[in-house]
Amino acid sequence: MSLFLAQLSTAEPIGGLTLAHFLVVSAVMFTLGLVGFLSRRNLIIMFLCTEMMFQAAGLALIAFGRFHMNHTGEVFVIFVLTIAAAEAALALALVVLLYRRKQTLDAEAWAELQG
Amino acid sequence: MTELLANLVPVLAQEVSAHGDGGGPAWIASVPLLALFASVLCLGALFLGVKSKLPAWIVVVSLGISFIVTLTGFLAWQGTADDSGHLHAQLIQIYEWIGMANAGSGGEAFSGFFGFYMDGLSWLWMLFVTGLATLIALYASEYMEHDVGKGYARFFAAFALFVFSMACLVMGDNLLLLYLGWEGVGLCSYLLIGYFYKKPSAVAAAKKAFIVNRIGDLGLAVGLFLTFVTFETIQYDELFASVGSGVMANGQAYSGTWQSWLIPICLMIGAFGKSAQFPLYVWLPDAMEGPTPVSALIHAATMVTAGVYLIARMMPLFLADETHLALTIVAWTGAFTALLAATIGMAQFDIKRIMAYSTVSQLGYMFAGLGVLTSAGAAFHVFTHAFFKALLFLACGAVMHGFAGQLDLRKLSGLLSMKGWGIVSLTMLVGCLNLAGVPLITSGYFSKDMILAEAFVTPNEVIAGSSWIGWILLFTAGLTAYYTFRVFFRVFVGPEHFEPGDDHHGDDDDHGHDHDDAHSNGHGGSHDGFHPHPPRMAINGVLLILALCSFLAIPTYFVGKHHGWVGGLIHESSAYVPSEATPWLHHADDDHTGDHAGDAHHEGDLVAGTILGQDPHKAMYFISAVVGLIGILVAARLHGPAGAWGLGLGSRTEAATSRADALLPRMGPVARWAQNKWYVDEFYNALFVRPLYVLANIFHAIDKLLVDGLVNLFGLLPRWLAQSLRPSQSGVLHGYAVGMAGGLVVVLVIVLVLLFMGGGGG
Amino acid sequence: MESSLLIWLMAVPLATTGAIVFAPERMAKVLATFGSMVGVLLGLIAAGRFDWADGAAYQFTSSFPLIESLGINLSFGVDSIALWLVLLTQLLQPLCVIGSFSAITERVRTYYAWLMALQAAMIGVFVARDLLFFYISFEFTLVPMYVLISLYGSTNRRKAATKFFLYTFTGSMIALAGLVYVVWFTAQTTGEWTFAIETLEQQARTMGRSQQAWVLLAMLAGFAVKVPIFPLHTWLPLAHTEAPTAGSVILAGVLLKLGTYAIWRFVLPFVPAAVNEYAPIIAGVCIVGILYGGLVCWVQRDVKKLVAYSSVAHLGFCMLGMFALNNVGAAGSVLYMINHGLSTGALFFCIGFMYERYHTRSLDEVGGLASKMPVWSFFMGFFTMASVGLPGLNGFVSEIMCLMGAFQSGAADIGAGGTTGPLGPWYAAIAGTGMIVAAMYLLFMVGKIVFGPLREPAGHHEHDVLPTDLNAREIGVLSVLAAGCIVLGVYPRMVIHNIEAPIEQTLSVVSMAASGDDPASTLATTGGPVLLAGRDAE
Amino acid sequence: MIPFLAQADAETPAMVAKLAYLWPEITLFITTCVVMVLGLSPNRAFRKSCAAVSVLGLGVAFVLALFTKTPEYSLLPGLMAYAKPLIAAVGVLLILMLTGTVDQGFERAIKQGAKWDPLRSTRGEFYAFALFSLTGLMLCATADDLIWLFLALELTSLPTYVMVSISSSRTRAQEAGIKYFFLGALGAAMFLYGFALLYGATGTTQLWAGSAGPGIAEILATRILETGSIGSIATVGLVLAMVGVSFKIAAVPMHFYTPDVYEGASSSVAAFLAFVPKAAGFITLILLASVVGWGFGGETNQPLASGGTLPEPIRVMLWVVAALTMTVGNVMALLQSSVKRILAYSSVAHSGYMLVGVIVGPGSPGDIPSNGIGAALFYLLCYGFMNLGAFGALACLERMSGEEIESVDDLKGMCATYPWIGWPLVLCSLSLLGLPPLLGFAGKVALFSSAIWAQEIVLVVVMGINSAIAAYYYLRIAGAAVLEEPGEVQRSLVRTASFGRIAATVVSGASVIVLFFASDALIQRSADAGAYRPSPAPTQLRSGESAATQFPLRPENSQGVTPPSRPQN
Repeated sequence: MSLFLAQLSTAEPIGGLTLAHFLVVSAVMFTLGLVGFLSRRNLIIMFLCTEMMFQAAGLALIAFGRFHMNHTGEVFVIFVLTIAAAEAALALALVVLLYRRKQTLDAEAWAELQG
Repeated sequence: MTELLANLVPVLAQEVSAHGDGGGPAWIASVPLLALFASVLCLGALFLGVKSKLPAWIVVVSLGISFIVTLTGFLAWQGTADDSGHLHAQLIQIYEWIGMANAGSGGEAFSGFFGFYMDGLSWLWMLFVTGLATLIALYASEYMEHDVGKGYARFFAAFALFVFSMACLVMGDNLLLLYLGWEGVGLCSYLLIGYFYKKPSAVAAAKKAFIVNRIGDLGLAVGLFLTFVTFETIQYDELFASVGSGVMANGQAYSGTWQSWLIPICLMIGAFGKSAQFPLYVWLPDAMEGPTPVSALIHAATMVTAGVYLIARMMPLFLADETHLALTIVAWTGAFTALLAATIGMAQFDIKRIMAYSTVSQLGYMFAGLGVLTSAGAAFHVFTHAFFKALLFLACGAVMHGFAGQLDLRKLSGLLSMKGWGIVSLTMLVGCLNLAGVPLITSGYFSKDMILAEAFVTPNEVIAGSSWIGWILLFTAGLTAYYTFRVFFRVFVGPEHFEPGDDHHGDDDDHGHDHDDAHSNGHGGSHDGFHPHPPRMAINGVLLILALCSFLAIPTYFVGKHHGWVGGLIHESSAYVPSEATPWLHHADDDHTGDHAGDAHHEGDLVAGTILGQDPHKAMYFISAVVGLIGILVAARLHGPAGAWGLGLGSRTEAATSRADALLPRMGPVARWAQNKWYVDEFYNALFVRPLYVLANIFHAIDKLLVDGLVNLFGLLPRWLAQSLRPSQSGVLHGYAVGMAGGLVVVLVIVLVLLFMGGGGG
Repeated sequence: MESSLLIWLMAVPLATTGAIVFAPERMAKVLATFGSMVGVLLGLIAAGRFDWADGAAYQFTSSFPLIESLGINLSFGVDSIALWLVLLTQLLQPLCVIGSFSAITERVRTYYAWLMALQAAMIGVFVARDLLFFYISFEFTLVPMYVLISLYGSTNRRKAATKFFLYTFTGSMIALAGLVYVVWFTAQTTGEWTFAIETLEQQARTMGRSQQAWVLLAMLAGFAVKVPIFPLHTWLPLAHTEAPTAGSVILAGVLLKLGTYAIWRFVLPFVPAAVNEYAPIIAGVCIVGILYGGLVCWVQRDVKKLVAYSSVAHLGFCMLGMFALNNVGAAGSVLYMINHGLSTGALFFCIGFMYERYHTRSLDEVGGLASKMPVWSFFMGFFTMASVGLPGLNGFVSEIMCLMGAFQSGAADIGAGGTTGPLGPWYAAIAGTGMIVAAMYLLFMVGKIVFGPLREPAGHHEHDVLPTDLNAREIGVLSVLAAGCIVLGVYPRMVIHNIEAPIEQTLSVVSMAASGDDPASTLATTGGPVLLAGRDAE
Repeated sequence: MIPFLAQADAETPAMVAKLAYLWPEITLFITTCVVMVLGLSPNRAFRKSCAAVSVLGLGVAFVLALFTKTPEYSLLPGLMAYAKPLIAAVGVLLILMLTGTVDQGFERAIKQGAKWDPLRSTRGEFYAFALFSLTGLMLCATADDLIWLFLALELTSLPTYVMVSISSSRTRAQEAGIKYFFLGALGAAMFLYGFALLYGATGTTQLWAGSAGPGIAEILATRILETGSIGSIATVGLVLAMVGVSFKIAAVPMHFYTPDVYEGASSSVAAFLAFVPKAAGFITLILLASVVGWGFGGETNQPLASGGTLPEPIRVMLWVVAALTMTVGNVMALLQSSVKRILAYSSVAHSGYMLVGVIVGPGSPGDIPSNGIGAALFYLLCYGFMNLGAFGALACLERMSGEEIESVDDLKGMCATYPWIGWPLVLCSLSLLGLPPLLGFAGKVALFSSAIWAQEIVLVVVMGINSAIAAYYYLRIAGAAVLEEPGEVQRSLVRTASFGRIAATVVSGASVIVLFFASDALIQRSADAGAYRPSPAPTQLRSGESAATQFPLRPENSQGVTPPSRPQN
């Protein structure tokens, strides 16, 4: 762990905030998203959780971009957002379709295929 | 094609040209080949369904020619004596049967030729084998006539094959060819014992014979291997030369090595199997399930003497062991077997079985003879025994043939006075006299004496307890005389009486029972309509010839200077026990000429044994005569009919009653035990067969449950694994997500641990 | 000697397969017979043109690239041992075809097509001069056999076929790993990744001891299952029992020999040091197999299963001879391969012919056939005797030579003359008891089924096509095999003489490894292969 | 030869230069647009031409792909030239296979007089999505940048989510769609986070040196030479990315969706799923692994080299994943009765086999048998054909009710009833089993060779045993088709109207034999594709950065003189 923090601490502080802070937030977001995905049963909320995980990555990218003083991270984030949007469109269409079929958004209603 | 043949065949051609002129007449090969040819012809007759006596004539003629060829060869050999009057063994090699030509890395060259080694021993054996086989084939041509057709052809095919095998056994120039003959005669024995294959007892007896023999064969095989690794040859001439030089193939001295006692012991085990010595004798009495000619030829006269032949042939190897361990065992086993079989024989009622046990017993004599270093005596006994035992069996067979298979001595009586049975009865008497060793007039007397006397002559220091063996054999001689004449007195003389047996002739359903009318009425106890059919020409003729032969064997004892004619032949063979090996007998070459007194014992301690202080050879003439006569008299007393034929001692007036029957209860369980063959079969069954069968069943269970079970278990493992993994495929989205996330976490943990613990690499 | 003969040997059955597939159903028999007869002819031509004097060298060689980048070629070539086994295959094939005429009445085309394809694959195993070509053929034999068993077998056929397939396939996958390891090792020293057997032979033996041991284990995993060596045999009785007659014949006659041949061809020369080291253990296992297999035979009630278990015992002798690592044992072993193919194959034919008439193989239901089927009984007895090892017939020669080899091997170490070697007299003596056991179970079988009172299954009615006893076709098939048994029993030198050279060649490798004469092998034992040693030092 | 395919000269802007590699993708993209429009045409003939146009587009793309230039600098310069024609070729068969999947009921209704309603038609989108996905796959092979790679991966997978959902009107298709999509998103989030960390650790998204200076590979290499390690962030990033991408190849622990999705989707789409995302995943995995190289494991850790192993943590991870993947896939398949599920699990298992190649790495340069990447890529090709034939046979037959056949029982006697469908199925399943002389065997030998070369002997044995386990269920499939007699149910099965499917199936079935005998050339090409040639990028030389000077741009031992040492097991 010390190695991990040592790498981070070399970064130039941004108003007292170090890269570590951003990364911790990002990691927390990612974990929250993951936990949410695992614990919630509503399809829409589950989807939102994946979005949160995407955005956690986005946050990390931004922070790294600032850390490395280049714009690659930001460019990446733009594309991530695009993809997220596309996924959102897809997700919503699917969710609507499913709701029409079963009148429920409970993910566990869909467990016919198994084994 | 021609190229193929050209590539494969030259090997054969070269070998023939290289070895074809190896010192003897190649045409002697026609002896086994004629028999083989006859066998093939009979087989052809079998397939073609010949329904005549043709197979018998084929066999009789070809065996007859074989005999003539053998005789011619023998006479020719007799004329090849060198300057010193010695006859050398002839080596005739036809082609290389088995062998590795080049001694490659990690192995040695070896070769087993299809070739013959003809010395006195082989000639002797071949003469009586071919001679007797011809006679017995002739006998069988009549005896087997019930079965004319498939059974008849089958019988003679196996019969001829037997002669072929026996010829290979006896004439073979190496141990491997001997082994071929050895197993070949075993096969024929198997086929012929199982001739009445519908009878489960016959099939079982055949199987038993083969398997028990195989136990002995293993000993022979191991002996063969050991001989080969020790001397790097299995060919007699080379082998005997090596043994004679006392040097093994690896250049070290042979004497005193562990092989020097182990090789004889292994060979001895082989001999025990084939010659029905304790503990492997149990198959021979059962072998009487076969047709009587078979019993006479194979299980009395020839095949069972193969063990004697083997030991006689390998005598140099036996003598090379200075401790004489194997020979001592041979002698003791022989004596013990002789006694054991005689005791059993005394208590049996089936006359063929009595003869069978008597064969075992007489074989015991021969082994004892070999053991006490009188290979000449053993060979002479083989020779005389071949005639009189064949005679006895054939006479019994004639009885069996005539009385629809009746063999129980309690149910037959007074055959001598029945019409047409005179020759059988008289020849039977000749046989009995020989077996009992009636002095002077029987060849059996002389051959037995030779063994008995030598047992006493051979010092106890050389063959441990040799004189004890002599006493045992002497006692057995008395027993032999008793049980032999027990048969004669009960069956052939006395009041006329018979009950026909359950005929078990007849073979295949598809050929007719044209003889049924002859005695089918005899079944069912009453024999009003049953007429015993007395033997005709062929049977009577053969019996007479054999009886004559058994007398003709007497003078041979007195010709030549080496214990008679047979001894002379043995002297010119590997079976000869050289005088260096018998220092106490340096005068033995001419002992019966009476010129051996006063010679100093220049070999120190070893002194020829005596019996009651007398020269055994002289004393034995009297002692054994007395013992034999006592046996006969006891038999007459217990079983003899009233009147002259009972020698005035007997009192029997009915078929089944006698003094002996009255005596039996007083003997307590001993008689019952003897009657039940000392329960040896039961003992073997309990000790070997049952446990082995149980073991086989256990193995079978293990095979199913454990070996295959493990395999199936391994087959099921993936399935079980899958069953246990299956819940993970619950179909629920969350479950999958948990799996993925959990997997990720596990992977991360592993990687981080590796990263911080191992440090290296990434 | 370059020649395309071996290609023809493989191509003819393949072409026959193709012809059968596209020809009408009724032509299948004819085509298969014709194709297999042409095979026999080609086999004879091969035997005629083979230079027997130079039997150790690969002859009729030819080679075509298959996957050159992985060093795989279709290289053909036979030495005299392989040629004998090819001849065995060619001999058995028409017999199997002809022997099946009356047994196979449904899906005839499929049957003969697969039978011919099987022949091609078996030939491929023996003529391969490339390890992977060998392996391809070796594996491909599974498919036709699987089909033959599962389509034309008896009641439990699918299970038997699957077990056969999976068991042998599992083993051979591991063997493949071992073989590729050898290739890798060779590539390390020569820098060339090749599956050519000659090259591999040269290099593989320089592997270190532990490497050799592992490769030995891997190869045995594949080949010992095929042989099968106890305790890897349990697929065999099942497969034999369920297979159709010709299937059993080929299984016993040739397919099992693929395992023994592979062990001879690859295990011995590739890992000689390990072979020397572990030969006692392998031989011990073989001996257990001989006795165990024999005793299990004795209590079988199904005659086909009995003969199947007898194969376990018999091939135990064969492997014992091979692992005696001397010329007598090896010659006996090779001879055993041929002899077992003839006599056991014939026994399966006999049983098959009986089964066609009675539809049972149970010793409890049928017996005493000597009175009903004398000709059949004659052959049954004859081949039983060949199997028992009766001198004068083929089985004896190979059995006695295997035992003699085992006996000799190592006898010198205890002062008995003979030679040094891994085994010793005790091995032969104990294995020799297998001869007694063989007599026990085989005579038990004959005693039950041939002799004794006639027993026929209840409700048995005469076969509508076949006569009570064998017909001329069946007699013909059995006669050919019987003639083979006699010829090889009376004049085995015909084979032995011609296989001495290759045996000598292989054994010299093995014995060099045993004595440590091979310079490369001593180096390998100390420091691993040259290149690796160099690299490790960097 | 073809002017616009020529290599851009020095003055050409980088983006424009890159276009030179993208002609197949561009062709596909244009085709996609055309197909999308055609699918909406009220004219039936136009609508029906969607498949033909797609195939045509793929054909053109294939031809163009054959002329793909080897990039001036790339860690795996041959990859593109190999992957693109392969993708186009298999793509043709996949499109043929997809014909007749959607809109069947709707078209029938139109025939019976229903009104054309563009909102109800999915045909255009369906083909378009398939082509998009194939385009994404090709772009994966072209990728030299994490952003590019991310986009390509998403382009590959997003359309497949839709394809699964609309492939069948049954609820199961929707269920499959939802599972696939949600779990796919989860996986995507993982590798995205991994990419972010990789970027964070190196400050660049370029995989290797390019116009913007040294890439991730060079920076990590420098770091290894300096500190002996790529650092924990990069490691975690790599691991996250690899695990996330494992979803695409259906490797444990990301495999759970596979059987459900394949079963729910129609057989044709399942065939598509078994190849396209898997190929994308493998290409990504290979690219990710290549940035650290296979030069580790000896006494000296040599970055950007081959002949050793991956860094130990990553090797262990992939090792465990590969072993588990094969085992789980094969054992789970044993229990199944649905052929689609069997093939799904077999697809999992085959990913495990191919992972062995990735673990092994490119081996010693110029030594084809040692090239694990080449073997994996070759196996991918083999798998593409075998898998197509197997799924294709299922797609060719349906019940009278119009349902696709699915269970093993449905296959009974297929070789007798429909030999042209049955035999390809048998051949393909035996090839999947790895039986010689079929294509799968060649693939397996290549994998075995490389794995033995890399001394991954335990893995080889695991693979061997797994092949044996797999034999059981492949035999079940082949056995049912060849050996069993067709019953009533099986005789009542009818062929689907789609000719394309049968063509694709027959071609696949034939190719597993034909390509076996042509496998030499294919293996050579795949070995070229897997050749690992790190070399200095021109920009790096110009920039004169310390990292670049310290970095051994042409390591002596990567030139094939002496392969680096590797541990002796």
